[in-house]
Amino acid sequence: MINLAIAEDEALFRKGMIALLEGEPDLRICFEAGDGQELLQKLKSADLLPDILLLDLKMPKLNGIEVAKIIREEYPSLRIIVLSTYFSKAFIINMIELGAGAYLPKNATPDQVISSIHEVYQKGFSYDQAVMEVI
Amino acid sequence: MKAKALQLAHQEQLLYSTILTQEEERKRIAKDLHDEIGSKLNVINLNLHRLRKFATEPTVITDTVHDLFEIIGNTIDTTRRISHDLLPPTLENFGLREAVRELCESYPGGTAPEVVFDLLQDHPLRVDKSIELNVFRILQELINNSIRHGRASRIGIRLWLKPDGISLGYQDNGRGFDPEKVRENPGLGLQNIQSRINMIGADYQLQSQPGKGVQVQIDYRIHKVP
Amino acid sequence: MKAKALQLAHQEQLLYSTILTQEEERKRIAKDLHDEIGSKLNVINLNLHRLRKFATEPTVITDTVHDLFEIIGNTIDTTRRISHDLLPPTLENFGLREAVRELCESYPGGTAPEVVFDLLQDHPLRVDKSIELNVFRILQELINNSIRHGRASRIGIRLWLKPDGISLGYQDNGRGFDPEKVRENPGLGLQNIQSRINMIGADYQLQSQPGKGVQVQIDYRIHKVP
Ligand SMILES: Nc1ncnc2c1ncn2[C@@H]1O[C@H](COP(=O)(O)OP(=O)(O)OP(=O)(O)O)[C@@H](O)[C@H]1O
Ligand SMILES: Nc1ncnc2c1ncn2[C@@H]1O[C@H](COP(=O)(O)OP(=O)(O)OP(=O)(O)O)[C@@H](O)[C@H]1O
Ligand SMILES: [K+]
Ligand SMILES: [Mg+2]
Ligand SMILES: [Mg+2]
Ligand SMILES: [Mg+2]
Repeated sequence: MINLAIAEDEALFRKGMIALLEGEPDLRICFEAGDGQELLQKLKSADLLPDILLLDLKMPKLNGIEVAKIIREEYPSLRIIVLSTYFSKAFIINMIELGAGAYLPKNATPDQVISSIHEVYQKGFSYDQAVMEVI
Repeated sequence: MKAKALQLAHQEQLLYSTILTQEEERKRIAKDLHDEIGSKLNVINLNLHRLRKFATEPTVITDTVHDLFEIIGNTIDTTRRISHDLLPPTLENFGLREAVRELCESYPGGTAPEVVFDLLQDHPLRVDKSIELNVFRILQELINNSIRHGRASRIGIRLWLKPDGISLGYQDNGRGFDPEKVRENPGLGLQNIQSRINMIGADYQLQSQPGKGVQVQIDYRIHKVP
Repeated sequence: MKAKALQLAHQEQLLYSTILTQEEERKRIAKDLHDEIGSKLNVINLNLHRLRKFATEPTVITDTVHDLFEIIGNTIDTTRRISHDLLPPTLENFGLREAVRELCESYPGGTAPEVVFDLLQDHPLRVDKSIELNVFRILQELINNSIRHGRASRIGIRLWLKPDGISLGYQDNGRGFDPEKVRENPGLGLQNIQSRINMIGADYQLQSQPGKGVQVQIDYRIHKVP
């Protein structure tokens, strides 16, 4: 069983993604957050740390870039998969430097997201062709 | 000599403010596009995946399509609003008279001020589009000020489309202000009005007193060289 | 006296041009929103009606969803492009260095000019966002000119991020021009550059000769009062 958390400010997207992921037998959503601050609070009070975080970049209060910096310090075992509309080199390289295991565009197919989750869980990273071209 | 130098420095500041305002507008639109439209499009995309995946379960389809209608409806509205705020299509397509009418009707009274529109004489001749646009922008700024500063409950607009030009009367019943004081420390709005007035070569008079509201008169004559 | 008056008239014209350009930009964005995004959203809406009507026929669903994916994909790309053109998110989030790098890489050579980026020294200190934005806008205009007027095949940009400021070297291998002649009849682009230079209080030098390309040097020092 892979435990997931998701931080995403667009509630409808978050709900939709959760619905899709929960359909997978080996995936479980521990918790969700609507911004970076809420995520950090929930991480702090969690009994069980999730294995993987699906992280949006543009979020109010604390954005995904700042969140990733904090996670690298405080929860180094937590793997990050970025799911963002921003898909330019600066964003991708920066997030990978901050330890992101995968970087997907927000309109990636659910199958891509799911296989990314599995790969990151097993290998620690999953860089698809689009990302490899950038880096 | 000194007066001219001062004027020059002052005009320079006005130019900088205009550039800054433009950059702020760009930033705001970029953000709106990203946050209000882009993010909704991704939700739609996600729901389509849901649809494809569950294409055999009628209840899932019905629910998802229902959700999709709501999101797409909102996104269409948002897109129209942003586009409309930038440049009302009525102005482009039907001219000043209809655009001003629409502007007035967008303030329905109640908590917003009531904006009363009065068309004095309506000559079918349409003036240059850029003239119409400038008059329209001036009116938008006047209304903004009446609401923000004057807290007016009633605004009257009298548009007179004449064979040889445009006359615009404007008044609000708000708090008013002392034009002398504002002249010493002017905002961008009134300066922008003045620039647009100069650009199109119109006559412009603003009168106000604290407690007495604001009255503005603008006269534009076709073929008057700016 | 006369010189100042001329300067004043000239600056007034510059302000008018700036306002006009802003209105053109608004119009363009409003049109893009309407024609490129709004119209696609309506197609999506229509297809949803199709989906709802044929919610029991899997093949119709598959086909419709397939069409929808294509439209929504395009619309997402368009939205991102318009938003990005207004203000590149890289500038906001990662600063001038990364934004300039991205700008350079967006010209891949081939029919477009090759834009070579050279980072001389990279001090991690970030200057004020509005300074970065102005330098970025200046660079965009310089590149536009090199392509449109110079037909340059190669542009070199040297960015030097120092502890106490920014140095920007720019050169193209295009047709060049006679700065004296342009001074008599200047365009909005170079004037805009000058305004932004004055706004941030930087030093600016442009050199060019017909057949010899264009060389520009910009130096900005932190805390220098504009
Ligand atoms: N209708 C009004 N009623 C009362 N006061 C007004 C009215 N219009 C203008 N003023 C006064 O004149 C000042 C200058 O107005 P102006 O539109 O130039 O700038 P602003 O509205 O303060 O800022 P900006 O328009 O740049 O956002 C206002 O701050 C306000 O004090
Ligand atoms: N890199 C360049 N190579 C050759 N000529 C140039 C270059 N940059 C500027 N010029 C000349 O200088 C003139 C003024 O440039 P400027 O950017 O001010 O105005 P413009 O490009 O003609 O119009 P605008 O920028 O307002 O769209 C140009 O018309 C061109 O003749
Ligand atoms: K599950
Ligand atoms: Mg977000
Ligand atoms: Mg105002
Ligand atoms: Mg130019």
